[in-house]
This record gives sequence, structure tokens and C-alpha cells, in this order.
Amino acid sequence: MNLWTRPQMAARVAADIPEGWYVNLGIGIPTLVADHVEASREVIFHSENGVLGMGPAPAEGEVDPWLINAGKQYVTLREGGAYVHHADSFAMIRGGHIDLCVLGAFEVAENGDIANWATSENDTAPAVGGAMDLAAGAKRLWVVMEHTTKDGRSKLARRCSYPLTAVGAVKRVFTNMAVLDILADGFHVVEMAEGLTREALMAATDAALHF
Amino acid sequence: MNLWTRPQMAARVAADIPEGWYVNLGIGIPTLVADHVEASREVIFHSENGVLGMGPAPAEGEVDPWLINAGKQYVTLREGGAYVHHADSFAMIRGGHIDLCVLGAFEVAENGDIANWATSENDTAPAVGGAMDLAAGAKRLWVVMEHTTKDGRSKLARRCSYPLTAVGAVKRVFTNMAVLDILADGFHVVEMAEGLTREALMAATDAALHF
Amino acid sequence: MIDKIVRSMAEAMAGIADGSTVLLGGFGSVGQPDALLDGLIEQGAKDLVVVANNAGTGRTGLALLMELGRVRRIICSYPRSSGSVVFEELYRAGRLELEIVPQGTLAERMRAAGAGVGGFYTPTGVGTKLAEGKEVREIDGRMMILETALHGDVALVEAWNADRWGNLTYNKSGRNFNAVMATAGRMTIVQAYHIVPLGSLDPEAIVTPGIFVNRVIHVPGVTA
Amino acid sequence: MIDKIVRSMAEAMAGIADGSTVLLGGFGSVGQPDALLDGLIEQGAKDLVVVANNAGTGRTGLALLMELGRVRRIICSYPRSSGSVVFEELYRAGRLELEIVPQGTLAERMRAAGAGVGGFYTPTGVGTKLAEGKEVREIDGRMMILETALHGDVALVEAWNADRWGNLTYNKSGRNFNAVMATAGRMTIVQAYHIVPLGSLDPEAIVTPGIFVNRVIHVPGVTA
Repeated sequence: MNLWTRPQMAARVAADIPEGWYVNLGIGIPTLVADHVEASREVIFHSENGVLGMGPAPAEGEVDPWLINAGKQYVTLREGGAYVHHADSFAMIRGGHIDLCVLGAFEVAENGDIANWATSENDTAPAVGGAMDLAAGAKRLWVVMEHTTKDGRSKLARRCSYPLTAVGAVKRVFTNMAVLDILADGFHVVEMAEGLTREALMAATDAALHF
Repeated sequence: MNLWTRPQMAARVAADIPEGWYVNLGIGIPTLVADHVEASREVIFHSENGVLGMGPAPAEGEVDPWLINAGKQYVTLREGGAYVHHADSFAMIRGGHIDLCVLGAFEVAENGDIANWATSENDTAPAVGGAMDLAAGAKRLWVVMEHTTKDGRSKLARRCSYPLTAVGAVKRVFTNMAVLDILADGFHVVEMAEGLTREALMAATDAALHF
Repeated sequence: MIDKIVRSMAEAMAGIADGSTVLLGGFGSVGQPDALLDGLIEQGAKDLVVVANNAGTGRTGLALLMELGRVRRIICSYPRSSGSVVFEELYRAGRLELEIVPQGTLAERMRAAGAGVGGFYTPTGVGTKLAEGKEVREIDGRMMILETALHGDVALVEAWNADRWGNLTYNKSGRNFNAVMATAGRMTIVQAYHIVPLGSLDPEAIVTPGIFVNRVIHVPGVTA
Repeated sequence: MIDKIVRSMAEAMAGIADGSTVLLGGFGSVGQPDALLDGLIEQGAKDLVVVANNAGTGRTGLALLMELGRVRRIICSYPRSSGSVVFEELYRAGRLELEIVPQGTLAERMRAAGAGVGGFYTPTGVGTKLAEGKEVREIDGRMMILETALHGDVALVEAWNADRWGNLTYNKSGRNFNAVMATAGRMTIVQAYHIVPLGSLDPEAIVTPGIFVNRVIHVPGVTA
């Protein structure tokens, strides 16, 4: 059994993105997705801080300190890219113009709820950033995350236990074990890591799975 | 008795505009106001259709068909001017950034109500344009208009009889007979045309006047 | 490769359905997508709701579309002008529904649609007959009315420069409603005076990023 | 002659009152008006409400302003970051009020303030704890919550180019919240890298027209 690595998970997400989509990638594994889309295949990446048509990290010595992404990393702008201000940038998100948003998460529920911004109801100083806007506003929300927490608890759940980011928003989940669609009746397994058994996947998942 | 001419009324309005104000001028006599502000005195004129820093009509042979004002007349752009789209242009108006709007009117009431877009409750095909936005949104609304209709009826009234453009918005009125401020208790005469008597002004006005 | 440039008007107009709400850019004669309007007349969609600042003049363009009986309803701020003969005939004959919206509210309602805002409160129109039937509430000591987002199934836009990603710039006061409507159309179709290579537009000066644009057709026009 | 350029930081900061709501541009370290923040620290206003995307890092700038006890409340989307030590100390000690707002709602609330919109309905946050106590209504088949305009008494903005009328351009991702906050401040104060002659900015590419700007101070900075 070979669970997928983080780069493999990112590559798997990238494989599902058609040319021409406008895509916003969250911090963490989602950010890696861009590395797996060849520049010749035109996918247009958006960053909340007003960058549309974001390119890869700059070559060493070519960093422009004025050009960062929402994760505060230095990036570049592709030919055809544009800069906008924050309200216009979020108009793209909230107005349903972003074809796809890929986020990490603490939990995803079988009804599409996502929890990815606070780990308890009494989190001291929670920080939401643009997650709620993205989750509620993008045309499609996909999540890429480890299937379980470090101590083995399933991150796929019947209902989220952490504070929600958005209700019923997630359409597809990519984990290190499987790719799952969320339909009206819950998680549907689209693909599994090579050698993983249905039983093992079920054992690792705290929700019903449809195969 | 010399009632003021339209150019004199416009000049009188212009005299009250301090340098540095952002000003939107309505169609008709208000448009003439710009001709009475010397270019050396920097008043910045705004037009609803996305022109800030509008200059005078172009010299003959120098018309740019892409540059018109809200009255659909050819204009120019001053150094320091900018083009914006309609939502941004009305954000300037509605957000209270325009220091002064000067409009024409059918009627102005002593409570500051203005009626300038439709002449009866059943007007076939009324046309409001940006009048309501300007009247409600500008920091100050002044009206410049003839004191009476062609058939001698007062355009200053206790209450407007025509459909309103905005409620309690007008601060100052410039007519061919007088300049009047509107305060909590009604019209206050600031200035009268030379030779006009108080009695003549009161006779021409269908509202109480404070001198 | 993304290429939003279409080669024919038929391609530009493909799929516009009867009953569509069509947003029509321009203010006066500046920035009107005349070629797209001709294309729409040719294309045949009917029972349309048209959103435009004005209601057409003469007997071409929007006026012709209305005269052909293809427009059910018009939403505009200023329908009446010296040449708006077709509008006035149809309106008087009761063959055209009219919704008058203050110009700024009209722009803001489409901006809201483009930005995912469902509705908003504005002081514009409070106490007037255009506020009749609208929810009123006091916010920050000021009476305001509720206005709702105005989406288009289609937006017809005139731009100055366009590239194959659909990035747009406009020319002077031609920007007007075009840049707002581009964001509010589910299908935004652009006629552009100039098609320029990708990367030739200054990323600091692109007014409508391509994300808001679906199709671009090159219409050089007589004014250049 | 209109001249919004001020010659000293004291002049730039004049009149900022205790209790002011201060909008603070920037995202991460890009576009932060650091010189104006230093000016505000020097100026002395206290009991401030600060609106910013982040809650400061290290012990300078916003973090220092907070550490000096001058900030009563912070409204932001993402207060916690690796270097936000001062914020965390004060927040844990109960000496700082915190209002968390989704980043897009934060931007939109200030855009609303600048555009004369009193409040608006958005789906962002529906069903989450950030929607608690907020009015919910269904619009167009979707649940939305009411958010209200967020005005600043003062907006502190960093720009790239400015002229004496206060027209501004920004540099790349430095535009961020700056251009939005500029419209939402009753007094908008700008630090600009470059002061350029009136007329040298392309009227098609001015991002913030001077109508939104009250004062500009030239801060060349180390990055040029």
C-alpha cells in the first residue's frame, strides 16, 4: 500500500483542472498544485491580494518585493496577468467568477460542510483570512488534505466538530488515500491510492463511503 | 429692476465655489457655471459618465468623439483628470465625495425637497438619469433655476407638487431674482437682484421668506 | 491555449436564448457595442429584457431591436431623449414594460451582481416614487432603501483593446457602463477596436481582467 | 492651486483625534504605510480602532502602536501570524478587543462605505460563528447575511506615484487594501514613493483619483 505523498496529492488535483479555469489555491498543499500545471496549459491562478495570472516563484536574484501571493510568498506575474485592489479581487471570488478554489481543511463533512479556520469554539484569536469568502463564493470548492490527523482521527466526518468555514460547499476531496466526490448522499470514492483496500479506507474514514 | 440673466446666474453660482472643490454640474444653466470658473482657480468638475477633471469644450477641429459629458456634449480632460467606470463614478457621488452638485429644478420647497425629474405623477416615460443619486449623495446640493415658470408660477414652494427627486436635500437656491439659503425654518434671502424690492420678491415666491 | 477571440458574429452571438436579460454598455453614443447589437438583431433572440442607460434613438440598434418586437422590458435610467421615437411609440402603446432606475443605483445593482452582493441599502431615491414598495430602513441615522443585484444572462460590451485572455481597456468616457456590465453578465461578449498580443497590456492598467469576459470579436470600426 | 502634498509628518498627522477609527492599508509587508504608522505613533492619538488585514508583527509599526496601549480594538481578517507576539499578548490579557471579519467582507464593507452603501447582503459567513447575531435573509434562493459599511475617520495609505491633486497609482500587489481604504476614509493620508507632476499620470491608469485623497507625503523609502 502506497499512500499518496503531498506532491502526488497536488499533482492529482492538478490533473483534474481543465485549461482555461480561473483557480485560487489556499495555503499549504493547495499551493503546490500550481507546480503540477505546465505553463503551456493555461490555467489562470488568482491570489486574494489582487493578483490575477500569478506565475511561479521567481528565479533567485529576480525577486520583486512588491509581488507576493496571499501566503506572503514571492511570486511572478504571467503575460496577460493583471493587478486589482482587494475589493475587486474579492468581487472575483464572491461574484462566482473563480472556477475553482482549492483549500486545505481540518474537517470536511459528508454534507459538504468545511471547517478550516478555527480548531475549537473558544480558539484564542482565530484567523479567518479569505477562507469564508472563497468557500462560499467560488464556483467549485475542492479540498486537499491528509485523510487523518497525526493521531489517526478521520478528517472526513459525518458532521464537522470544529467551527464551520462554509455550509455545504465542498464538491470534491483529495486526500493521501483517495479522491472523493461529495454528492447529495455523501462521500463517493472516485479513486483510491494503489494497494489500499476498501476496508482500510472505510476504517480510516468516520463517515459512510459509496463505492 | 434688473433680473439676472442665465450667464449672470451661472456666474453667481461660480462665485460661491471655493478652489479645490469637486463639483458636478447638471444639464442646463448648471453647465454654464464652469464657464465662469477661471482655469487658474482649480475647481475639479465631475461628470457622471466617468470623467473627473473635465475641462471646457474642445476647440473646433479638436473634438474627441470618445470624450463627452453627462449632457452628451464634447468636452476635454484637464491635466490631472482621470477616467473611471460608472460604478466608480457614482461611488464618488453616492459616497459623499462630491463637494457640490448644482442642478436645475422644476420646484424647490422650503424644507429642501427638490422636484426636477418628472412633471406629473403620471408622466409618460419619465427619465431620472443621475438626478436622484446626485441629490441624495453629494455633500451639498445647490439649485439654479428661474424664479418662476414661464406662466409666472413660483418655482419656490411650501411643498413640492411634482414627484420628488430627493427629500430635504437643497441647501442653496440661485434664481434670476435672488440667492436663498434653505435653513431649518425655510428660505433665507442672501442676496437680491439689483433694484428688486422685497415686496416684489415675496409676490413672486409661493413660500415664506426670511430677510 | 486560452483564446476568447471569436472569428464570426454568429459565433459571438451563439446561444443567446429567448427571454434573456441583456446588459447593453454605452452612455449616449459613446461605448455602445453597435456591431454586437446588429449581431443580436440578426441572431433572433426575442422576449428580451434589456438593461441600458438609454432606450435607443433613431431606428437602428436598440431602437430597431425594440421596433422588431424583440424587447419585452427595458430597465434604464433615462429612456427619453430627442431621438427616442421607437421607445416612445411602444411605451405609449403599452407594448414595452419600463423600469426606471436611478443611474447610480443601476450601476451599483450590476456591480453588486458582479461582486456577489445580493442586495444593498442606499439613500438614493428615498421618499420618491421610485422607492414605492421598497423596503426602507434607517442605517447610521439615514433612511435607505433596499435595492437588489441585477444580473445579466448576457452582457454586450464595447472595449478599446482586448487580448486573447479577454483583458480589456477602454477609451476615455467609453469605459462608462461597459466595465460594470462586463462583471455582471453570465456571458460577457465584447467588441473590441483592437486585438493586441497577450502581455502587451500594462497589468497595472487593465480595467476589465479577462476573468469577466467570455468572447471577444474584433470590430475595428471607423473611429480609430 | 490645489496642492495636497504636505511637507512634514506632523502636518500629515494633524488632527487625528483620540478614539478615531484608522484604516491601515497593506497586505503582509507589501503596501504597508510604515512611515505614516511611525507618524501616528509620534502624533499620540489613542483609544484607536484599527482596521487592517493583519494585527502587526514584531515590535514596530502597528505592533508598537498596540504595545503602547493606544489601540482599543482591532478589526481584521487574520490577526495571528508567526510574528504577531504583541497582538497575542494583549489579546490574551484582555486588553484588546478583536473583531474578526472575513477578508472579502472586510474589503467590501469599506468599499460600501466609500460608495455610500449603508449595508449589503452576502453569502460569505452564513452558517458560521461569524454570522452570529447577524440578520439573515434569503435572496435569489440563497441565504445571505447583512453586513454594514465600515467607515474610517482616517485612512493611512501607501502609494507608488502621487501628484498634487492626490491622484494615485500603486505598485503590483501593493494596491491591495490601499485603494479600497482610500475611498472609505473621511481623511485619507497617503505616503507615496514618488511625487510626479500633475498630468504625468495616464488618466486611463489612475487607480485612486484625487477626490479620495486629502494629504500626501513623499516617503521615498529604500525600495525604489
